[in-house]
Amino acid sequence: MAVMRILAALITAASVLWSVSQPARSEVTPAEQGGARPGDGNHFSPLDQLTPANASHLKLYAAFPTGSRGAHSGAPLVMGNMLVVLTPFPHVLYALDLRKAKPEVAWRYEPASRGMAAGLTCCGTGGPVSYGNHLYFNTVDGRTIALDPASGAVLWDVQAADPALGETLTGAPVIARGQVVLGNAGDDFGARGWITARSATTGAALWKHYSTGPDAEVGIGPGFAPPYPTDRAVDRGITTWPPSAWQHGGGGVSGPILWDASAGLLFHGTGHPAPWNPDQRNGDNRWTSGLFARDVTTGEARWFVPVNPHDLYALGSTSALLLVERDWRGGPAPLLIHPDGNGHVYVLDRRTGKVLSAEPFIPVNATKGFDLAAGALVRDPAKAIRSGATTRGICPARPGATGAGAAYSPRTGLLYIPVRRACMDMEARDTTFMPGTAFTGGNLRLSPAPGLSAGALVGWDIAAGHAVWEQAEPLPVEGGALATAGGLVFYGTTDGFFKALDAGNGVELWHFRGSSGIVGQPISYLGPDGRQYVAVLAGLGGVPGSASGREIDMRDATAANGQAQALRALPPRADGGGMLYIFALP
Amino acid sequence: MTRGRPAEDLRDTALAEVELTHGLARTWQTPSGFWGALATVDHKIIGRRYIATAFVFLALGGVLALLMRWQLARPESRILSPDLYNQVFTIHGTNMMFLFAVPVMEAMAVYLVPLMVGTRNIAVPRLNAFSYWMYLVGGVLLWVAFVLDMGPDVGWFAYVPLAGPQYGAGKRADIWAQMITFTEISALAVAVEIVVTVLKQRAPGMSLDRIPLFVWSMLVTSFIIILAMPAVMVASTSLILDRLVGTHFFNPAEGGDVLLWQHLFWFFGHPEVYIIFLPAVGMISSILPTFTRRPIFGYLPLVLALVGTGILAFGLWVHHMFTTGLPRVGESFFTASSMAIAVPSGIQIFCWLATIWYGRPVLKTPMLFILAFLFTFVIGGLTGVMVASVPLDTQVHDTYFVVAHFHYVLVGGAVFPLLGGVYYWFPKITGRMMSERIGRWVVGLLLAGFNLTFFPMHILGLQGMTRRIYTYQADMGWGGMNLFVSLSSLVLATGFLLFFIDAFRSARHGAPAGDNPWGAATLEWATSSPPPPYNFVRIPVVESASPLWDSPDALPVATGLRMDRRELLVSTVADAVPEARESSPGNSIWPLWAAAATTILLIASIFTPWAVVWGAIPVTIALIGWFWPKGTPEDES
Amino acid sequence: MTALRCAALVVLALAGCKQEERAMRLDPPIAEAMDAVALMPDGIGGRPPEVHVAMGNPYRGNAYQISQGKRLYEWFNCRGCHADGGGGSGPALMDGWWRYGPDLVSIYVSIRDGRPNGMPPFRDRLTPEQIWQLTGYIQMMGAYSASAAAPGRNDRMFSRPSENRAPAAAPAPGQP
Amino acid sequence: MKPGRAARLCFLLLCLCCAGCTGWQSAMDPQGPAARRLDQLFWLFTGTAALIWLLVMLVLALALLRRRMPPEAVAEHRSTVAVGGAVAATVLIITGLTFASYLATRQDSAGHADALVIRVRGFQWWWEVTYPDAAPDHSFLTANEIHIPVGRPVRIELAAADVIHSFWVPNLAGKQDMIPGRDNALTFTVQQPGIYRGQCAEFCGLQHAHMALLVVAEPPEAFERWRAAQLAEAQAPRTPEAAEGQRLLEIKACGACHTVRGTAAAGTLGPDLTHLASRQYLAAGMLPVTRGALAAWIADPQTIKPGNNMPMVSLSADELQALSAYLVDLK
Repeated sequence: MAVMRILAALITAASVLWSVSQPARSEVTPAEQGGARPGDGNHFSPLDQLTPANASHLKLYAAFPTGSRGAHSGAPLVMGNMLVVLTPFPHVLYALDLRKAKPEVAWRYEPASRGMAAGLTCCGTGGPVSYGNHLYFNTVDGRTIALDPASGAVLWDVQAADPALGETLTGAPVIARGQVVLGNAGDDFGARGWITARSATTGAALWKHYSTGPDAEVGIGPGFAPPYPTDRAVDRGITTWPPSAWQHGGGGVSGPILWDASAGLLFHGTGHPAPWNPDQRNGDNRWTSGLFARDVTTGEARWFVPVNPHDLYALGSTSALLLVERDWRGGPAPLLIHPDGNGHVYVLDRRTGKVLSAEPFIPVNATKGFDLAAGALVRDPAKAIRSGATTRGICPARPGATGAGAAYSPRTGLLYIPVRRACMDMEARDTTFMPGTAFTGGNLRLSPAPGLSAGALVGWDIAAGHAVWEQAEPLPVEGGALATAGGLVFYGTTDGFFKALDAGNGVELWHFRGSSGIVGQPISYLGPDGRQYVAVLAGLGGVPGSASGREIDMRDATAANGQAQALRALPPRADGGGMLYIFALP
Repeated sequence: MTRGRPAEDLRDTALAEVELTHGLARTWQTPSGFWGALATVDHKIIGRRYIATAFVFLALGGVLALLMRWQLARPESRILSPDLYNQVFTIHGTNMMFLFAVPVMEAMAVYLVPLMVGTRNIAVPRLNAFSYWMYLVGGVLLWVAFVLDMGPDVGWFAYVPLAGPQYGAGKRADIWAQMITFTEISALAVAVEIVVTVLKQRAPGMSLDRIPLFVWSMLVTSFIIILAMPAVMVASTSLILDRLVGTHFFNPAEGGDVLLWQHLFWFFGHPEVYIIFLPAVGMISSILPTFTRRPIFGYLPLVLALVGTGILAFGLWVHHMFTTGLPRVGESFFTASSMAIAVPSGIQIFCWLATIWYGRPVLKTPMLFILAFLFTFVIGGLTGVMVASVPLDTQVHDTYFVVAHFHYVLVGGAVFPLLGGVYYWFPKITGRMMSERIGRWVVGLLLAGFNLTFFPMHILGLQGMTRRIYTYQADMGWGGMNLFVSLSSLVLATGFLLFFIDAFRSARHGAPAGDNPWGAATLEWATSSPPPPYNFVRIPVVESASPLWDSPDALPVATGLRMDRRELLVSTVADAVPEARESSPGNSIWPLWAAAATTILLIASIFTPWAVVWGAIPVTIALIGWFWPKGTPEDES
Repeated sequence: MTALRCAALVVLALAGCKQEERAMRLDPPIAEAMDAVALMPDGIGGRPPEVHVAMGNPYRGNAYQISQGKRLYEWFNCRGCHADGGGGSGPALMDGWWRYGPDLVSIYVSIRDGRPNGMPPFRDRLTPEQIWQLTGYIQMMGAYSASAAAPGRNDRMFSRPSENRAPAAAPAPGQP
Repeated sequence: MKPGRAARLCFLLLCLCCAGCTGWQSAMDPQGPAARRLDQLFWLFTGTAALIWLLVMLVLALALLRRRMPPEAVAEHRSTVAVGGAVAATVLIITGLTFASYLATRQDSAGHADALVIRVRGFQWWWEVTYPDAAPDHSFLTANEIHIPVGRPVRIELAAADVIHSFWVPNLAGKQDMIPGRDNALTFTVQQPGIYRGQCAEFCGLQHAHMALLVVAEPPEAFERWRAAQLAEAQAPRTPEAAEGQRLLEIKACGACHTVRGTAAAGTLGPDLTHLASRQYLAAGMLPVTRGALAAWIADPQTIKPGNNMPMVSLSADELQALSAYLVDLK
């Protein structure tokens, strides 16, 4: 057991989400994680030079304009002495040389873009990842590209998703056992969700499994052991839908994909079923809005947990996932932590998928608590959605109480959840499926949850199942959090602040005000000079970005699916351009 | 009853007959010329205009009915496009209800009530003039819109959401709603005038139990109007607000309710039927004694039946909504109340039968119309009992059965007595008799044409023919009967045509009528035909319910009114004891200007809600002009 | 006097006919001719087809056609990206700012052929007549003064003041 | 009184006509207990009404024709009693009829546990019919034609998608409105297999006249066969021409509004066409489903049903041929 724990600690330490850094470190990294974005989703950096004691001295070290006005939602990547930044669609990939006094562009790569994909997505893209000597990234218009990090030369370039069908790639790929694993987005366009693995060396397709449809296509076979018995029936991906509805049923794999090397498993969530209007898709709508564990070599499903079955509010289940090793109620257990858009932190035993606890981290009225035996939330019938009717005051609001950016620090044992605290009025309307056009059938009006600020960063005690502290924000926190071994939590806010909190008690120690809102994921890395740096991409773009610009007319309460209203307090954008900020101690 | 007053130069007590009539005529006359005609407040002139206008609308509505019958005569006929057909049936219904049936009854009252209660002019006569202009504009608005291909096409009931902002494109439904506003304003104005006239201006001695039954019926009708019309005004205003300002009264997605419209509309719409029907039965009760040569049987039960109908009228609007899915208890309640209305109707019919039984019937044209009324209305009343039953209504609602039913009630129950009334009072209004010979043809053609047209519709309805369809398919098997109905409607139309011809001809060339050609008993026959501008030289005093029969030689009169000023006698509500002389307003052009300003406001508000703000300015100016103090001396008690 | 009244009536009649006429069927040759728009080389602005002019701009200022356009806007998923005119992943349509110009032809072509930044083509989903109806509605949405033919609110959740209440005006710079 | 007599004669003649009335959309040819009770109630009311009318007319005739006596007060007093008696009789009759109405529908309001539930939604101007099922993939959509098994209670759940419509199949039951924002339902049982026609009974706009539906009552086995057939995906094209038709359906505007399960056409704005040819009529009762009628309808829907929401899609003669060949095969 001890060996296991040491190994786990090593993995954690080396991995690092956003941290990878010096060559010395990457040598101890297991080959499979090859210094690439590690698969545990913890957003934890083992670096400890920055501490609560010196955080207030942090200074801007460098700023690099990306030249894009889109939503900079990804994370930069540090690979060797290179810092790689992928700008929003239409993409440009910049490789910055960190050995210079100030980062300089070593090379840039601009893939050809299919403009029509811009209409299919609102909110940016994932970051690049590295594996071995290669650099991989997804483009919104559906391509996965492998580059030589030294020169920027293309190694392979495949069209993995078809924008004509409404499919896009908005998440970062994950590298697992020599495979590039990626999933599509496009639930709002009725694109059928899938996850696929391609060879890291050639880009050749290895396997592809869907989130709806017959068992064979979903990857459900003899090895599938769902924790709740209803899902043991055959072809639930068909029988839980009206006839043929699964063919354009959504369930995209646009959220994080985790890689547990020790178990050889991939974990991922699936997006919401399409359309939003639940009356047009009666049934449980398997396998959307739930969590999958899949075998890495075949993609076969091991278990599935429905998080939001028959997802009334189209929340999906693609928010943050974290692999956490810690004691659970008396003994060590491999846990999967999932703060979901429905406002609950799910704690699962990742070997079986059994839900160990689910506690709300924001005020919720759409459901009335979690039934552990059934493994499901108890819905409030007063908040049901019916086609043609308006349901008022549903909390939390779509797109969900949190995004993909939660962080976990093994030092404090706390989970750091960036939170949106909005409620909504939702009206479901019949809609018709036309490939490439929005397939939603819902109108939303958002407003801040009564009596609360619209956003917050919540420090959550996993074992106790409640918040320890929270840092209130006037606007929803759209970006990710980063926890560091030095005892800090970094996150950016929609109104343009980049903050450092004391990871233990949530006290704000330092902040920086940038020129644009931050929806990106911060990283921390050890520079070639041995100093610890913190980097984040700023740039709102997308929905929040347009709300402060000309593209949205605020007189329409349903503009941008109602989110424009939630962002009413957003100050006008002084400079909409994206920036890479790097901070360090002077 | 002669009131002792200190002699004064210009009072009727002090003057000779010739001098008095001259003086009165000078005081009450309508100046000749264009502006004089526009400024008049004489209830008889306005009443005549009202009646004539209403009959013009009847004729126009009848033409639309024939158009519909033309279209429906054959299956899959393409004479009218669906768009035009929808406008046609909407305007037919709207026109007949709002521009003919209600106004014509009120028009008859405007003309007759002051004469029947023995006063010189209707109360608030300028409002009366104003109400006519509003009515005229409302009607013209509807018809001009129709001619311009922007006539309402949502049915006279204008159910939301079809008439709402989303499904009623353009200004068509707005025109309907504003037309409602015009006619409601005019109807409410007349109702107020009649209530005041009846309650406060009755001739001395005309206590409540001596009021002619037509006046009673108009009093009850006016109260129904005052209580029911606001509901439809609220409804149509809400509709306009929904359509033009974007309120959500009828939007279920924002907490509004589609059925709210139906409740509001029928809370008015059902009493509306009695607003049309009660004056008609009042006419019958007033005509019948003349042609049976005896006082009406059961005066008190008849009055109670009128009042009872008036009260019950507000308790059964839901029977228009039996298929909307109401709770069962509610359905049973409204079934019971809807059927209960048959009781007062029954009382009236039995009393009339008894009157005929004990009288000596004289089968002149007005009497023939009453017999035609009894023949058809009883059928309509009985089918009314059928549609009052929830289970039966679920089968016949919105079918031709209902079309047949309400035409039996409205044409049989109201138009026949009305035409009888026209034949009866025509000599009073014009001084000439209508032709008795043509009159008999008219009754015959109307009765036969009506029953042949509308009776088969009962069966068509039961065979599944729904209302408001612009055509039907040949394999439905409705073709034969529809053709029969369409041909019969020509007979009916011929009857109406003959009536109009007779009326036109008689107005010029009819035999001159004396003051009281029928030998009737009520006060309107106590003056000349047509009556002078001041109605009565001296205000008669009433000592019985049939004053002209009980004092055949000369009525006692009340005196003491001045002749150089427009003075009326104001009497107490119950016993009609004179209590004051009051001056009645003289001719004024301001009601016309006020109507013009209101018209601008209402019509412009179809296009922009700001019209309500800016339009208020001319309305205010017109009203200031209207009410500007004239320095006339205070009323004397 | 009479002549004046007649003239006024005629003017009113013409206005009324144009605004309230309900043409439900476009002859196929006319429909085809309606599709022949001449677009400027840069894809912005152009000349409407001659038949459109000859028919007196039937899709502009006609209440029925505009309300048909509004229904198509609902039915053909325009809301998914443009919301109720306020925009989303697609630009706002009610703010009076036009990426490709405010004229009918630009809007028509945007719908029919799509635009490079994400607007899909509706050529194979709508007939020319329907595209014209939609064009008329969308142009009205972003016009600076409310037309008398503008539709009222829909029977659905409130999103914004209805078209006949809210002529588009560019929101003040630096809003909200 | 001649015209009156003529009308009376007419009335009798028409009554005779009625007795022989049968129709596939007629309240006078009831085919289930609910409609039959209404029919009995109707005749009860009609009989009573006819009797009353004849009585009134008789009294009227006597009153007009009787020999006159000098007026006497005693007779008037007696007549007060007579009138009072008539009024009392009216009250009694009305009370009786009210109770009869109440009793007639009492059974209908009782719940039926084993009722077959069908959801019908009214659109301008057609009917969407859903057969829900506990297993969502066993539910399916069709349009304008409702199949029901005989002998089993059927509960029709009614809703409206746009304006108010009213569901009325007179041979089977009374009508019930379909109102936006409200839920209504209608329960009835049919005992005779047969085809019954219904029509929208609430004015709903331009094509209110052409909004018909058929109720096909069939033996339970036949119903189950039909149901199973409806659940299947669309018939694959069997000829090259039909295959071309399917391709056209997918690439032309058709697929944006109509669904044909098993093809790329997945629109939900218009009726589901997956089993179009299994239905008897097209366009809510306007045209029979034949290849010619299909071609005519697609070529020019606005002439056949002016104002309906189906646009005139420009197609060549060959394309029309192919499309109609495909559609007429969608059994």
